[in-house]
Amino acid sequence: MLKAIVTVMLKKGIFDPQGRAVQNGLESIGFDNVKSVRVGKQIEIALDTDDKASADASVHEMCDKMLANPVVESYSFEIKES
Amino acid sequence: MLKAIVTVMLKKGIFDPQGRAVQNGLESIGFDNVKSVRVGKQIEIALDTDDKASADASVHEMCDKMLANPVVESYSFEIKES
Amino acid sequence: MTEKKAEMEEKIWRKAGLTDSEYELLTKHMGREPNTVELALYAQMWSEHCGYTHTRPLFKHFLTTGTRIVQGPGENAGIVDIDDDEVITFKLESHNHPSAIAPFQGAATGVGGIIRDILAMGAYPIASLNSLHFGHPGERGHTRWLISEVIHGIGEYGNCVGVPTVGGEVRFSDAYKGNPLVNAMCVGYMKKSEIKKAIATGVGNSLMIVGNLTGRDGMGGASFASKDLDEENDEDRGAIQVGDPFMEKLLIEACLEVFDKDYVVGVQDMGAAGILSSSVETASKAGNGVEIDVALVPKREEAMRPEEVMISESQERMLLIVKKGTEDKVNQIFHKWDLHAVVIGQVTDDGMYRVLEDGKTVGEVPVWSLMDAPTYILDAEEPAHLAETMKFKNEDVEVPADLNDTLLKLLASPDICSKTWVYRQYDHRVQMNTVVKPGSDAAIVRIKGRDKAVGITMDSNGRYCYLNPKRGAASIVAESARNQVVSGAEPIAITDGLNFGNPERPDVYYQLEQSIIGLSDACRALNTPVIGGNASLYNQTPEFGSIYPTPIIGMTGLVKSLDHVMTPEFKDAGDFIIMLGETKDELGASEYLDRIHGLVSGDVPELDLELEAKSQQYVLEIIRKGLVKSAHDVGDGGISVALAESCIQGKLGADISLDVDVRDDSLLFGETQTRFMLSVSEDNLDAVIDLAAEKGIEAAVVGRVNDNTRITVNNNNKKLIDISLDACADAFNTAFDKLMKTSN
Amino acid sequence: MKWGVLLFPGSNCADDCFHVIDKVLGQPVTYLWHKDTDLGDVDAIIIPGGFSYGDHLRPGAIAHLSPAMTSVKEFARNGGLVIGICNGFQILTESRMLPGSLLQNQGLKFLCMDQTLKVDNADTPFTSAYESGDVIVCPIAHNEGNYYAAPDTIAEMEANGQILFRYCNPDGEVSNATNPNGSVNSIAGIINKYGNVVGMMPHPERSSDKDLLLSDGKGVFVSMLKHLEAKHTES
Ligand SMILES: Nc1ncnc2c1ncn2[C@@H]1O[C@H](COP(=O)(O)OP(=O)(O)O)[C@@H](O)[C@H]1O
Ligand SMILES: [Mg+2]
Repeated sequence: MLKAIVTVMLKKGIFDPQGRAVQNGLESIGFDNVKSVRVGKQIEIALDTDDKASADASVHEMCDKMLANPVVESYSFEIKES
Repeated sequence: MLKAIVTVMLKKGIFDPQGRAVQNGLESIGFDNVKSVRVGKQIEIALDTDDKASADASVHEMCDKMLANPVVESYSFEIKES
Repeated sequence: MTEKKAEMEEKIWRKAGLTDSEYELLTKHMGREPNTVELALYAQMWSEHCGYTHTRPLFKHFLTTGTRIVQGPGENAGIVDIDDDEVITFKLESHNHPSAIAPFQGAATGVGGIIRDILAMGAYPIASLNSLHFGHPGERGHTRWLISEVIHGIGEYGNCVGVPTVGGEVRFSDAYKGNPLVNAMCVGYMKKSEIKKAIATGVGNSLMIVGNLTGRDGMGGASFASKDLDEENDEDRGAIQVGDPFMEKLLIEACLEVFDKDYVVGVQDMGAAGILSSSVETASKAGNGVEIDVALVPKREEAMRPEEVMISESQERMLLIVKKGTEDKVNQIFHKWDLHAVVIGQVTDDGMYRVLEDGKTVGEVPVWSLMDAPTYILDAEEPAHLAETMKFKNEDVEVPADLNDTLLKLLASPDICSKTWVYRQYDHRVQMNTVVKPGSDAAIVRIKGRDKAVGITMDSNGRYCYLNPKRGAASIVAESARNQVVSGAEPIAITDGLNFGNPERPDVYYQLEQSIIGLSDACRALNTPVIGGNASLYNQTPEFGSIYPTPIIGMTGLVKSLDHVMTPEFKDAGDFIIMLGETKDELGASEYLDRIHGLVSGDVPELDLELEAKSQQYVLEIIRKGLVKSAHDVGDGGISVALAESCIQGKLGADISLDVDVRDDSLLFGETQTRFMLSVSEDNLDAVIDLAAEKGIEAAVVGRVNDNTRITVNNNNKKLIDISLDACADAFNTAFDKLMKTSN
Repeated sequence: MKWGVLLFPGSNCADDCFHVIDKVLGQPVTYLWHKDTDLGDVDAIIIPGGFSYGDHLRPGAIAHLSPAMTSVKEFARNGGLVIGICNGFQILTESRMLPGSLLQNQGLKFLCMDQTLKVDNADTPFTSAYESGDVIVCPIAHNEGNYYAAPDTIAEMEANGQILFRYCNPDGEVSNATNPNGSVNSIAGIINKYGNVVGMMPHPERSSDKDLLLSDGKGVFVSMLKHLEAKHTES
């Protein structure tokens, strides 16, 4: 059993209104050293396999096909034993 | 400059419909070794400080006050140089 | 790289999207060669999207004035009078290209953009609608993804910004497979005294930018929208704008608060070509010049070049022209809403458009020349397919053996079936003015505190326009107006969205020109002037070709009293059903031919605009007199579908018998124009029939509403349809859900 | 009897609530601003629906930390009537003034429709105009209305009669089939232990104006008014 931890974030340069709202929110309650905030998704996928290489390939494919929209998002992931 | 990477997930035991939908979606396009999926948030916070200890304390406080709702969510974070 | 491409790239103006002759013209205007900033200004302002280079000459056909018209085309949105010194303003806008690439954001920012047009008029946005066209889902998971993302995007934006989405349409044809259409419409309300204009008067007055920060979003969107959708656009993809409805909501509140004061002389929203087009347009209207310092523009990104700042399409921004000396007061109000209002330049008296960076001039061209985009009258040639499709005869198809089954298939057709799946995702009740929610013929939105309301509709029929652009386009206006009158509204005016393929193709230009003529004819006959619109050309892909010619009509009407509000569902068993209008042997262009026989062929049904106007006046009159219990137009799918819809929504059965000498399928499914189906109580039957006779309208009492849960249709004593209400309801109500669930 | 409608950036239904109190109930009403801690002399507070702070992060996550909410808590501690509708309910759970939390709808879609509700407890200041068991029509419009609380919390609330409304079908039957969003026990609205703070996802204000052909929700405001008037004559 392996576990893939996929992180999907808006690409750099693409406006992240959620991040900005969180930043303003944090500032308004007194956190004054916040330079910037970006909010993305973390997707944890439990995989029924022990083969890291094939898991790697298939998670890549999942990201390209479904988990991230390459027009606006970029992704990264790591694969762990679980 | 430090960067906090905060992960907020629904607590174990709370049904995650989004995770289920992603899992179904992945299955429908042919990924048949997906055991389960959970979807959460990743929040990247750039902090205007170099003091790791104080950063740690303040990110803890951010999470408790705003970034996570302890009734349904758990959080974890790490602090990196950026 | 092909040789042709290499050649294209050597000339910088070509890369910017300008032709050799356009380049020559602009150097003549300037009296010298432009620098990169200046070239970018022309490239944007002279694109089809901003300059209407191909459509402007055709607008002369439109009727644009009338007794209720306060503002015709030329402002951010048109304005019509709804009595009592109150007006409504409305417009539609396409977001086809962005939605094809990033459907969620593309559709969302489309909603946001049109709301700002309405806000720029000084109005409070009271309703949103959308017209959507997709390829058939089912075969390609991609299409289902597009549909669900577009609808999600519209919902997220509209719901958050707090403007109810009260109606629209969703239509399907493979003509839209590669190039979906997403047109959004918004309606605003204000008092006559509150009207604002997009004008930069008063030399020395300040230009202030309000709302969002400026980033590299939608870079070149205006010229991008004026190109084909093809593989080259991969690099344009970084350009996708992200909408922030929360910001927009604050912008609405803050702007309206500022408008209440006496600080603002002009307002313009920032749409295509951002700061540039908004400021050029306001300056040109006043005959003034402007100067803008890009260094003063609050930015989200670093190291932006001057031309990037000028043409950025970052969302949720507006330009205000404010009286000198009131800047701080304006800023205070925006500050209250956690927004900024920043002076970026001023109105000048020299007629020049001057771009500065840190006080240094980096571009300077005459304002008029930017507004003076060259226009093109191109060759028109009848599309080749018409010779073939016009040959269609009804005899080419057989009457289906099982008419009950045919009716069920039509009720489940994605064009006809219930769109609850769609509008359940839209908040259609916020603001508490929605009297008739989506699912009826027209949405009815009341004016709070008054005994009146507006009817709002959006309609199109690409198939009709493909088969007969002129009559097809006229039919859409007629249908829209029919939807208004059956809802108790008197049609007032329209806004049009011209969605077409590449106008440089003679057959597409023909479609464009003929559609505009058809629209214009109908608008004259029905007295619904055109008060604004939008053009989206180049809707085609190499893989799927050109879209159907798809003019989309947004119409508003006035409901003079809430007592006049009418809906299509049958109300009570025992009521009489009345058919208005003659039924002809017309199958051409119908949904039935398309869905059942797989034929997109034939001519569109005849349309007698004089009869149409007369019939509509009659229907409105009997509704206003309180003689009618339900009213529905007969549209897609013909009499049987109209009947079934009134039954399904009223949860009642009906039994009708006609007496018409046409084929069974023409009778049941044909789309002869200018027909209505009413239900009236026994008490009012004579009054309705007598008035019809008086007005020369064909009216037949065809049957009654009942509560025995079946729908039956007879013609010439032959039973054609005998089906359970439940079966019809199931087909109609579940089709869209099924469509979105089928996996491929 | 003065009512306050608390306004956050992104509140959408504030004007609607104001309209109902002002025009339908005919009572004095004022807006309260999220940045102010002074609530003035209001006798009841409505936290309206909408998307405070764009619903970014979680609905209510940013709003509940605003200065006005500190005062609202104080107001409630002193027995004042507070009702949170839709986003207002979310803000009240985020601020822990009400137990539980509102998760995303199980169907993952925003849902706007006219919903039937069963009145579960008509013996409160917010529901006295109804009878227990009444079925009313009250529109819903939300993306995060899936009420969740830990099982022991739910058991306690059920035992205390803290459930005010449940989603049901037009015949008043409560079942999974009539639960639009996945809420535990079809919960649509709840009240706190002390009986003065209510949160509900459905919009009673949207069914309070007969011109819109819906008026079942008006009972909520009428009940509150009755309670306030009774309290007023007592003192
Ligand atoms: N995209 C949409 N958004 C909102 N409402 C929609 C949408 N599509 C269809 N509707 C609503 O569904 C109902 C039926 O639409 P349609 O079949 O196009 O009506 P008609 O043929 O009378 O013009 C209308 O009330 C319309 O407003
Ligand atoms: Mg209709």
